[in-house]
Amino acid sequence: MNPDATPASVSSGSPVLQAIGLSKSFGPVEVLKDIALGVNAGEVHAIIGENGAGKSTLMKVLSGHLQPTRGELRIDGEPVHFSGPVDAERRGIVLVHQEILLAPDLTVAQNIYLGRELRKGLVVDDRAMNEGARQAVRDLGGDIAPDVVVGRLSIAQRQLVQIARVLLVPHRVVIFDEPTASLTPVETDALLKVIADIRAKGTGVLYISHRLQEVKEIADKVTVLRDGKLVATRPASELEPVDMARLMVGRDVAKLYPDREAVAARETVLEVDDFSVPGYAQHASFQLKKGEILGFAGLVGAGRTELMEGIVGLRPGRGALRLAGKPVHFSDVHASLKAGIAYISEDRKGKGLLLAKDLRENLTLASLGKFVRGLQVDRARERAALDQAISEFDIRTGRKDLLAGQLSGGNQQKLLLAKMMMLDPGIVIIDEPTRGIDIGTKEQIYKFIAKLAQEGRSTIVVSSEMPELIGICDRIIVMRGGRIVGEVAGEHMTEDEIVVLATGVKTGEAA
Amino acid sequence: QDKKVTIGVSIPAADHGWTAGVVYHAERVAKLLMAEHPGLNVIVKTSPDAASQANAVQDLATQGIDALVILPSDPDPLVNAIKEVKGKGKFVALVDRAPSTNDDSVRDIYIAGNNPALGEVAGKYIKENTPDAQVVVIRGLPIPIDQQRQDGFDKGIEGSNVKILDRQFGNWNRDDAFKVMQDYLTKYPKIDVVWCQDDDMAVGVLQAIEQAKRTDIQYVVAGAGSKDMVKKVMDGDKLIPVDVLYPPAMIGTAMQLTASNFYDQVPVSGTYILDATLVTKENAESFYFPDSPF
Amino acid sequence: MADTAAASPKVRRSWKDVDLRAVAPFVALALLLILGAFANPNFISIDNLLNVITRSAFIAIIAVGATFVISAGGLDLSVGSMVAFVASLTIMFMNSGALADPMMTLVAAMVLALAIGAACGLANGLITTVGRIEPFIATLGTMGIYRGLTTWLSQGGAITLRSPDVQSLYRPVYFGEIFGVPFPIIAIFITGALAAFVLYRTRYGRHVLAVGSNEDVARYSGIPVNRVRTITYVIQGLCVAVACLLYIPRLGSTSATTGLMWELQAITAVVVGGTALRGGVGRIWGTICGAFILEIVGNIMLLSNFVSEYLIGAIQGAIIIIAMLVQRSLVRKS
Amino acid sequence: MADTAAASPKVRRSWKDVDLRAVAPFVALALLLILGAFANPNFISIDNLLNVITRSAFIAIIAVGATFVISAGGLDLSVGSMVAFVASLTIMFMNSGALADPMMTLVAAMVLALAIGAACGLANGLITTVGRIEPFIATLGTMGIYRGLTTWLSQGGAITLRSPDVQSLYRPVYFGEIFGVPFPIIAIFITGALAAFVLYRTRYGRHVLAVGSNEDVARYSGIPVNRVRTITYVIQGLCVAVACLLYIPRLGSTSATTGLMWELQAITAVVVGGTALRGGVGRIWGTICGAFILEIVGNIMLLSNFVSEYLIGAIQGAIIIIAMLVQRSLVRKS
Ligand SMILES: Nc1ncnc2c1ncn2[C@@H]1O[C@H](COP(=O)(O)OP(=O)(O)OP(=O)(O)O)[C@@H](O)[C@H]1O
Ligand SMILES: Nc1ncnc2c1ncn2[C@@H]1O[C@H](COP(=O)(O)OP(=O)(O)OP(=O)(O)O)[C@@H](O)[C@H]1O
Ligand SMILES: [Mg+2]
Ligand SMILES: [Mg+2]
Repeated sequence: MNPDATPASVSSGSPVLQAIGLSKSFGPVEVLKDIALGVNAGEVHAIIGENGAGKSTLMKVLSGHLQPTRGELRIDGEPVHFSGPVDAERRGIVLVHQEILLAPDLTVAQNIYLGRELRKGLVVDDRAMNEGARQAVRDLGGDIAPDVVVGRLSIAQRQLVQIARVLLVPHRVVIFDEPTASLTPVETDALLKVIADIRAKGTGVLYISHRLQEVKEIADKVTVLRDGKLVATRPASELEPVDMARLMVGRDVAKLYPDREAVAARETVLEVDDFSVPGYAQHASFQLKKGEILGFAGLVGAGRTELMEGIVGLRPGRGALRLAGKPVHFSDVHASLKAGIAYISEDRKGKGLLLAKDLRENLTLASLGKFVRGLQVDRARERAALDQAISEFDIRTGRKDLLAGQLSGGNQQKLLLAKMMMLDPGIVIIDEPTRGIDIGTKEQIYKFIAKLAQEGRSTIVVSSEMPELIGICDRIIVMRGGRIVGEVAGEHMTEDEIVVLATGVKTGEAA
Repeated sequence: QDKKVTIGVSIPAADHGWTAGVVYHAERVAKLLMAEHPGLNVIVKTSPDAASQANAVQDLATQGIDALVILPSDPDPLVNAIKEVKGKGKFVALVDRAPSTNDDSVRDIYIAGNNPALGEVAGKYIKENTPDAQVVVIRGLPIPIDQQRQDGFDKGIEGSNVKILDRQFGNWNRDDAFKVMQDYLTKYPKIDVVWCQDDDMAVGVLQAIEQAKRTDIQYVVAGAGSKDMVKKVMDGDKLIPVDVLYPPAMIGTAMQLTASNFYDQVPVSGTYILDATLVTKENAESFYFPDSPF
Repeated sequence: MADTAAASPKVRRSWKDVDLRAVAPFVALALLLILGAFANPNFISIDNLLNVITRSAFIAIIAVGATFVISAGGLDLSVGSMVAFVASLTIMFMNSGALADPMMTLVAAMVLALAIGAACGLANGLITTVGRIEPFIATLGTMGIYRGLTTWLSQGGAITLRSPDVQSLYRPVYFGEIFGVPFPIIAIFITGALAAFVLYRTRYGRHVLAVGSNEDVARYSGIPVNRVRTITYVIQGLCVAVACLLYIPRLGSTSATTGLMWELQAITAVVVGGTALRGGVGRIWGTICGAFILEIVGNIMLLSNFVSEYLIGAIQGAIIIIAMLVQRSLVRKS
Repeated sequence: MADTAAASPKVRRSWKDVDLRAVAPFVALALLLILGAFANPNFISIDNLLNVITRSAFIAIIAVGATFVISAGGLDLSVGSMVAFVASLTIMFMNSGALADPMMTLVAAMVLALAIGAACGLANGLITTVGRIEPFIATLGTMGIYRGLTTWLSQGGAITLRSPDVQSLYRPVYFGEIFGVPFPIIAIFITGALAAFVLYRTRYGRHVLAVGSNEDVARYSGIPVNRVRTITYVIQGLCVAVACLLYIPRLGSTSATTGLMWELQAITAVVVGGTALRGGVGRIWGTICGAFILEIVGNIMLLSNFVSEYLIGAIQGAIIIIAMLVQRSLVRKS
């Protein structure tokens, strides 16, 4: 992106960035074991692995955010020691975090240029930075006003800002930790183009994703981690997504989406009639049937999240809601939970989990009432519930007394699911259920959602991953610009039809 | 015949018993004076600290006063504000607390209780009655009037065997005085006399002594002349044999003098120092005002 | 094998870590006790220690309430004035002679005090939650209101408990003892135990900590955030009322300066006790220990002869900072 | 088409939103002015208004410094005592007669005041950042220290500027005017303009807001978080020193009670001005407006004759709360 600023790559012999015998432990748990890895200039090197395999940890070590317990890093063959992320950044190694790290009170441009503001004399040059920021975001296929405060952006928009921010640093190796987890296909395509661009300019790229198709498309080399160990490094051309999945999980992942019998027409459990969330969603009407899985598709900013939040009482909304025919109105989540509707937020860190509290407290937070014995919360039962959740949801954790923030991203997602399911809701609204989830776990989650339907619960799935919606839903409602623009079901549930509805543009024109 | 006159009265906010007495008497006399002179308007304003009192003085001046009666919460910081008023040719009566320069460039009259004398009278009483006493002192807040009282006290006990064991601040606050006294009682196995220079603090001191059940303390000398303490003197309480008078009513005196400057055609000027009378069982009755809040 | 070897020191380490953070205030207290013993031999006499702990009761009990407010992410600056206000109204009720029987009067007055305290707390809570005003400012406002009303009630003077019957009946509540332990000390521990139970063992307590750690997560989990927060202020108000119940028999009187600056002392006790002001964590026993520390620092200063009376404030300030630094380094070293 | 329709109200909304939040304090000020005019016709006289604004200079200037500290996520409770400390030392220097020439003395004293203010601020900053102590507690500690030292310096009495030469030379700094505008008012606006420049236009200002908004992000962005924070305290110290320079000629004297509770007033001004205590946002002009509001509330109360003097505190508290409620509802309605 910034070719003049890119430090010239010196030799083509040794990798730009190389890890040798790298190990990392947190407390008693060894998360990375003896990893050897190299990134060459002009190469996209994908890292895949299950949730908790140690991918993010490895990336943090490579970019100076964490110090390795053992082992060595080399740049151009020379041993280096990073004193911190800033030091790594100075040497051209930059990381796009899995979590979003932006200052919510500053604007998009201010965030993008934070720490390296452009100046005119003594004064910061806001005009130039706004222009630069607008361009940087546009290059990524986004359109965000540079003077908007980041706190007002959606997760996807923040992710774009974060990527733009990192790419503006002079870089030799860019590490992307699940950059596309919260992007929709349109932005994903744009990002993949950008990655191809920087590769062409001689930058080395480390790329983490759970979307194996994407990996296949973009990567030159693929490294698979399992339980902190490097399982294999192969040229991408030799690997098909199924092979990758097998290497990751250690078994065949035959079928991602569960089989579901066609559901006979059933009674309506939730009826949404001309419902508006001022500023985000207008005049939405739809019905949810018993035992149904209803999908919501749309581009970033289509207002799906806000519509759901409006329905469960997290935002002020106007319009009629009927639950099993009875008109209801929720002024807060407390009320909607009581009525048996659980909403699982897309923002697991900001709105889902208490990162500084342990797993047990997180798990039972929403359903504490069930654990009260006399006046006290019964900790033994909480622990039993945690044990059960860990096995049921396959939460991979070395110790049970970890803090929620110490779980890997995917395992946090599973914990969040477990937490809301403790409530035993009749209607579940899951926003981006598999964001950042590995393929093996995805399979489990889909099974889980199917099981919900089987038990007669109704599910709304809001997702930006179209294959997933198509794979598990009975019907898919498509939103654009805050409005419901259509519904697809049966054989009409194809990516093409959805994209046409979501963008308002015929296929082929979209991009 | 009824001259229109406005008198502004600026006093500290009622933050402990004595200042509450000041407020009480200021309001009482204001009503009296206004009833007496229909043309007279008296505006009483209270302020919690020196800086806001300076503001209050400025605000009074804005309202067009002819005279200012002021009892400064802290005199030195208020001199400039008072001079402003005086500079505009208004009549200024300064009450109780004198700044370092206290002459007619600052005020027309000065009415004061006698701070050094309050200390001195207490000191003399201790010297005369218990010449070999071991005394603990509880001071007020670290501001000049407190210092003057301490100096007066030292002068009062001069030349005797009276020994001051300790001096600590009680902030003219009952709770703090209670704490300080508790600790004195822990620290010193034998205390003969307590001088706490203020009746409010005496309340805390008496409780601490009672709780410790100590019998070595012969008596407590407080000061100001609150109704509770004067009552104790009247009733012959062993621990409170006397009280040193420092009447909050002096603000009323100053207001009356100021009013007479306008209505009685007697130019008033100079300094009026009120005695720090020692209230004893014999004369206590004449200093007992059961209606006052103090 | 290698794993186990690596594991054991690590486990110990994290155990120590948690423990030390909670233990730090008690270590500081122990150090102070030793320091005090050197400063003045009378210091460690049972009598003196009982005195000091007894008079720390007000701040300790108020600070227990503040622990709730603070761990839910709030702040209450009005507690000092609330003490003055609640105590004044209670004394005025007892003086009113509404009930003839002294015992009845006393009981009714106590109930009244608790009710007023709860109401004041409720007002604070509603202003911050429903009115959505930063707690610092909201309670700064009510601090002015409660103190102003007290001044007005007392007409600037003192409000003194008049009936000698009630007074002698009430006196033991501060000055009385049970098995040689002064009643206020017992009150501290009962309050502490109750509070610890509520905060650590009940659902409500869990909600308080959740709200303080991340309000959004709490809201998305269906926790009625405003109600939880408001109730912390009510608890604070009740604690203030309990402190008042102990305070009134001590001097039998209130004035406009009663409880001045106690809010700062209470907050200091909470923080010295290891509760962070940003919320999400609450340490009841640490808070009580913090209140003891504050009172003991003052006591040592008065008992020792080294310190000019002018410098006491400065040294108290310095000791607070040093105590916090020691705590930090303890925790960090672990 | 549908897209544009959905987008445009959003944009309009957010524009209004931002605007009203910044405008709210000024609206409150205007309402107060109208209220004041009803309370007493003298209120809107130029003389009175100039008086009020002039004397709000101390709090306004201190609060400008507090805006930096608070928007970087800190807090400084020591500013009131710092005023006493800095002013006392400065007066003592002028009294010492170290320099014969009054003009030289004055200039040297001013430089000295700024240096002491900066040093006090630096101390606060280092204790909170390097010592890693919560700012609330750290500055509560230094509050005690500065005030204690002042008490000790003044030996419990007052410290008064003695030399009449220096005094008459210095007097215009508070009482002087330029084109009919009192000098302190000019000082407020110069300080405000400088501060706004630093906070909004320089890289340092940007970093202050970033640190207050999210410390981790700032650290990852290579911003020296501790240094940025420490400097905000130094700026606060300099602002305190500037306030002292105006304060000394006004009263010519300090004592142990100088600046008592000013910290609370300064923080209130900041919050009333629209800066949130959690950091990340700073509104310099709002802060100055907030300081005016506070002073005007007091002024109206003094000028009007309806209010019992005992109730002034209560009404001030109530007005602060009402002002904040009005602000909130203004912003919400938009
Ligand atoms: N600070 C920490 N303390 C203890 N354990 C940690 C810490 N950070 C991460 N872990 C553990 O390290 C392991 C690897 O985590 P990491 O985040 O690297 O996984 P990941 O491969 O990125 O997974 P995902 O795909 O879910 O993002 C997990 O088991 C996690 O619980
Ligand atoms: N606080 C806010 N103020 C104003 N606009 C906002 C705010 N938060 C979000 N928005 C805007 O609302 C729109 C819808 O938000 P959002 O992107 O979350 O919708 P979505 O359909 O759920 O998308 P996704 O879930 O795919 O990210 C976006 O354009 C976003 O910029
Ligand atoms: Mg990860
Ligand atoms: Mg969404």
